Amino acid sequence: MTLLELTVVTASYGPLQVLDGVSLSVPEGGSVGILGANGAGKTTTLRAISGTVRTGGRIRFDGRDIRGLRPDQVAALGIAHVPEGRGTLGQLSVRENLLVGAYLRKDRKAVAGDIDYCLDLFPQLQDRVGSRAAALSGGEQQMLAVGRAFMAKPKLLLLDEASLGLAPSTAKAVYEAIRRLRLESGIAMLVVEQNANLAFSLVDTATVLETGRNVLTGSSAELKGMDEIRRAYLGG
Amino acid sequence: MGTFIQLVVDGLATGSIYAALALAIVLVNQATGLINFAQGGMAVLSAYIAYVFVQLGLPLLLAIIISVVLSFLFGALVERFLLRRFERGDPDTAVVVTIGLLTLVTGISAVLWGYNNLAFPSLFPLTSVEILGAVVSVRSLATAVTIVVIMVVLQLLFLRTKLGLALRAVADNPASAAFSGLPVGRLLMVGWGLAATLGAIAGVLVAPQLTLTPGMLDTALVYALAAVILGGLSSPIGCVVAASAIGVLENLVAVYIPLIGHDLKIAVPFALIFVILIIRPQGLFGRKVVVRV
Amino acid sequence: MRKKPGGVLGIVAVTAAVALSLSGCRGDGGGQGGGSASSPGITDSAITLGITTPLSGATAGPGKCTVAGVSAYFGAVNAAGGVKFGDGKTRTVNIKSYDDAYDPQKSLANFQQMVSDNVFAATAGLGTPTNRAFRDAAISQKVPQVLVMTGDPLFSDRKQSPWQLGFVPVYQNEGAAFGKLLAKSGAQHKVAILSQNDDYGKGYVAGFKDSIKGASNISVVGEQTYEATDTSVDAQLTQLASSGADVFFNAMSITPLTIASLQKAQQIGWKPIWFLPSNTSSPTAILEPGGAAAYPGIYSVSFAKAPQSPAFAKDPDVVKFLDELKQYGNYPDMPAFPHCMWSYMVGATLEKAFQNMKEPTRDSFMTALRDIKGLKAPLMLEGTSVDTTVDGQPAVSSVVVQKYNGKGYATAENFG
Amino acid sequence: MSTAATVRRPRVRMILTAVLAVALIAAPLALPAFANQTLIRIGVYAVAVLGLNIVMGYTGQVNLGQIFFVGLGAYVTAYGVNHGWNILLVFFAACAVAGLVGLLVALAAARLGGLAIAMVTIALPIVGVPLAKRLSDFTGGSQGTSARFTDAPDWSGLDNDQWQFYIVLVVSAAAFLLARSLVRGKYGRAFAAVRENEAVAASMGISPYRTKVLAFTIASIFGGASGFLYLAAVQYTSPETLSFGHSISLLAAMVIGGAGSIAGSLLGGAYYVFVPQLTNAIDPNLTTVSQGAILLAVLFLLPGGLVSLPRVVRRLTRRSATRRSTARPAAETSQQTPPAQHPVPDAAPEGPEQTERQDGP
Repeated sequence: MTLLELTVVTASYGPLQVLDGVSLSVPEGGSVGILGANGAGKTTTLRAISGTVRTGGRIRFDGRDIRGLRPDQVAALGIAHVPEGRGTLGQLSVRENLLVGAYLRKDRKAVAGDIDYCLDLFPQLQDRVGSRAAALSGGEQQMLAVGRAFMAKPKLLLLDEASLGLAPSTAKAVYEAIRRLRLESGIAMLVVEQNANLAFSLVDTATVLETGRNVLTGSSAELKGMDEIRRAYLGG
Repeated sequence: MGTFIQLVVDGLATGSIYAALALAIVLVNQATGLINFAQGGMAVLSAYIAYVFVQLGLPLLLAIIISVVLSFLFGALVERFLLRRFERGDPDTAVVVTIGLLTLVTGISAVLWGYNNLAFPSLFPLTSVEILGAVVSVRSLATAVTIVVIMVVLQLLFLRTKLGLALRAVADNPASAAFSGLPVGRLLMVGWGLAATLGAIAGVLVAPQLTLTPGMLDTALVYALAAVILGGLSSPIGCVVAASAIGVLENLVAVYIPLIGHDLKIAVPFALIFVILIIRPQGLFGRKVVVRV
Repeated sequence: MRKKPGGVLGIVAVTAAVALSLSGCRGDGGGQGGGSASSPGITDSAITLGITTPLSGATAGPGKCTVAGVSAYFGAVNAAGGVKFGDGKTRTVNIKSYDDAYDPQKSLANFQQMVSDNVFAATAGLGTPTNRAFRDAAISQKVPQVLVMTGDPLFSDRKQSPWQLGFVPVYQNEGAAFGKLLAKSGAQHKVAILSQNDDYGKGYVAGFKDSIKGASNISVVGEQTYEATDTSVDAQLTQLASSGADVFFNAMSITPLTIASLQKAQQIGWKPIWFLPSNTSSPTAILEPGGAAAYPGIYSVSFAKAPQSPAFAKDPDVVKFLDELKQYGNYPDMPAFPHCMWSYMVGATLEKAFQNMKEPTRDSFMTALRDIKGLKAPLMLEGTSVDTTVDGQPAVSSVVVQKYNGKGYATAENFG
Repeated sequence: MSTAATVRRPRVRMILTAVLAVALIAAPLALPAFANQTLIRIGVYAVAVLGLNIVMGYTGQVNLGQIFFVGLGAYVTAYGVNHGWNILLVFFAACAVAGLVGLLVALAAARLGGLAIAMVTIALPIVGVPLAKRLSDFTGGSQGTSARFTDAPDWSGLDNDQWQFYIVLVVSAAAFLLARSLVRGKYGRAFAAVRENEAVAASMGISPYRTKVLAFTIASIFGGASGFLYLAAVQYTSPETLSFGHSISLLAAMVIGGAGSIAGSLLGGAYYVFVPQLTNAIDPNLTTVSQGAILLAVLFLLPGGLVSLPRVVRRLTRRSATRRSTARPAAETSQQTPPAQHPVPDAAPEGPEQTERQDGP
């Protein structure tokens, strides 16, 4: 059963067209990667889904056409976006960040339980619950960003460059926690990642973008083996 | 000694005027990340609206309530149709837009009601009571109490309610807040509406003392800004404490340090800011903030 | 990084726009005026006067009055056919007003605009710095700047200000009038002084102190100042109250602060005899809301009938004035500032000068204006008159000390 | 960049500049006096706005007190003229005193960062007004002080307004050329770096503190020069000259002209002078309303200031046709782009790495 389906999606920032017909689909509970060089349109594809860029084409989610909706409307349908640069709310405490994540939920008791789950998932955050997000290290902020997205109990998580700027060991820890999250919650994921090894540790299938178009789609196993892909897009 | 206490009490009363406006500035800053120079002008407009309804024969309290409701709508509309366009651009431009708004709103008040001082009725009597040998009017006392109540309500709103959390989240990073499903536009409108409401209350509280003119709060705005910076942009309690401290210190310095005197006492809050910011860059009570002045 | 949109192109475009719009401002040069010798701004059928005054900002209240009074006066005169000038021609009087927002730089700009607009004379404008800003320019261009609303003595010094004349009494005179009355009383009095920190307050205090110099029965026991922009003078009052003064000389020109002072002093139990200046002593706008009846006496000085005062409610001058103010002055309310009355008197004084000027020139106008003596302009109180013949004095230099009687004012011959 | 290519060509540029220079030199001889007087005032305020632009538009430090330095320069000029100093000495004193005070203020304020600069600069005009009244021996107190030194000498055969025009033209042209070479050179890059990101600037070997102090001092010097011109044009100054409201108007003029633009400063000066004249012509009783409405209308149509008008016009005229491929995305057209300080989508990877450095544990 397909959860998200993009059909020939285009997108532009003002006069600058960035997506030139991207198609992909994410099955329920599945995990799909978007690969490609800088400027290929990976981040823009995520932004097209969450409604932060003007788009054309067709975007269906959970049986609904969601193209043209505002970001908060998209979020309300069950898509949580962890943006590039993390997007933590720097002046708010860690706990408050998580509570903001649960803004749309009405089940107060379950929210408290989910905060505990997040802190279990990311133990580093445990003794920093009261401190402001801006005071966290980059790795902790990334964990908080993922935690905040999880707090919305989404059907689909959009994950943008979660390893960016992190020390390799930190990045690995973040991805391990996300993998655990996926296994335990069954949330579907659409993952943009520069680091191929990290990406393939999380996704079942992936699509490769080049100047705003899909050029290749396949399972992780297939793509991993293709040397020229590796050289051209994944930087080794 | 009697004079000293009287000066302190007088200073607190004056400080409460600054505090009223400062609270509205804090609210709009917490809710949108901006400093709104038009806050005073909008508060004056609200006071005029209440004045009109009083002139029409309505009871004062009802007139104030109507004005407060209208002010909420006005604030929300200003955000939606004026500030919305500038919120994501250069913050300097947005601040200048609030300056333009101040000019326009002041001008509208002047066109509709002229520049003459209008007597505004007070909710509280002018009779005076004695505290520690100092005399203070019930009006000043009630004003101060109202300010403290508002301060507590604001503090609770920001720190204990979901709406407060959402307002702060939107001010912090609107794009990111939207990813969690927060209706950014509506929350910004609510933030401006609430700030205008608070401004309206501030306006009707101080109008009996200052008498209504379009520029009624021009000087108070400068003091309120000083109080907001001193107290920390994120803290209602901080700005009320700072406003009171400014009011009191100003009086004491003017009287007991003749070299400064009444003419240069306005330098006191700024000297204070200077010293405090060297010690605590985030203000007395504030948390460290990246300010978008 | 900043974008650099065609800088040079922008400048050229703007320069062109500036030049175009400016040449539009120019009007049609000095080609006006019937007779060959006539000055700009006067034709055989009309004369144009300019007023630059604060019409916005903190001083706009009195500023609006300066325009309203003159407009009311000449509106009525024009409706009756105009002024018969000394050269035999009847002219209507046009008033052009300009907002300077109490900014000296803008008042100079307005004056330059007046010259370009062919204004015959500048008159009635309010404010010391704003009038001073274009005094030099008016002298060098030989444009009259007369009957202006400032108590600055410079404007009435003929040698230094050949094209100027003040209208209202210099501030010193008002302060001195009260001081003389106080000294005359013979009784011991301790005086506390509060004054606005500018030439207004300083002038009052200087005049007052001069007049009590020789009087051994009067001592000044406390002296404080405040800024015109202050929101409160509570601290000053508390301080002055502790001096034990029984007379309070309050040289204050800010209406809400005056009301607040009246309230505050009685709250803290200080009930001296008050002196208030002519422009902040309105019975209805200030004394009543301030609860002035609680004090043993409120003294003020004036030369104009106060329309708010019940004593003058049926006075024909006042009735006519209020009527014309509404009809021609675009000022429907009861005047809250005496400047409305003063500028109405300015109108009458100008009319007198017009009637006496033999030629349609600025020179002739100044000669005529400086030759008015004993003119009893409408609204003037018994005992005051316009006299422009005394060097060093403005058009009105005589004031009457008055005492508040609970409703309005009555002339006070003696103190106490 | 696809900015009007014709203007970019050096020869066209040179001809345009020459035409402009000739026009400016010839203008006062042809224009009526009032036009000259208006242009003179524009020059006065353009220099003040230019200074403000250097510290605020280029370096990103909020300055709400520029008018204080204008007033200071005017007072120094009046004092010098009335004490018979040589006029060049007066000019340098006006710039130097303002610059020195600016330097002292900046040395303290710049250490504290943006917020403190904003508050300290608010304090300057607010404390400056009563201070000017207090120091009446130097300032003439609340009655102000007059100084005439710009009447045209007989040998020139010029009217006063023409003579003043040339004085203002020389000083402001020098100021603009100086500012132009400043912001295009080494210091301009330092200003821009500090404006964008102080931490990055520091990593590039630029001291944010010293850069801010420099920018603020230069702004003060320009303020002092503007004060000199103020007195040349108005020949009178009083405490009202440096009131806080005018400082706010200067800030508005800078943003309306175009923040971070030399040409914008000139437009800002023109705005500062023209709008009160225009609103007076509309109706002197409605000046406040019309000034507010004009300010909002201009910013609503041109959020980038008047200087962006050619750009906006160009964009409108060929909106449908072109499609740029190399330019950076224009943020205002997307609906929910994050604030400017966030990394541009698909940006080079350096951005986040810097973030890591800043946030580091």
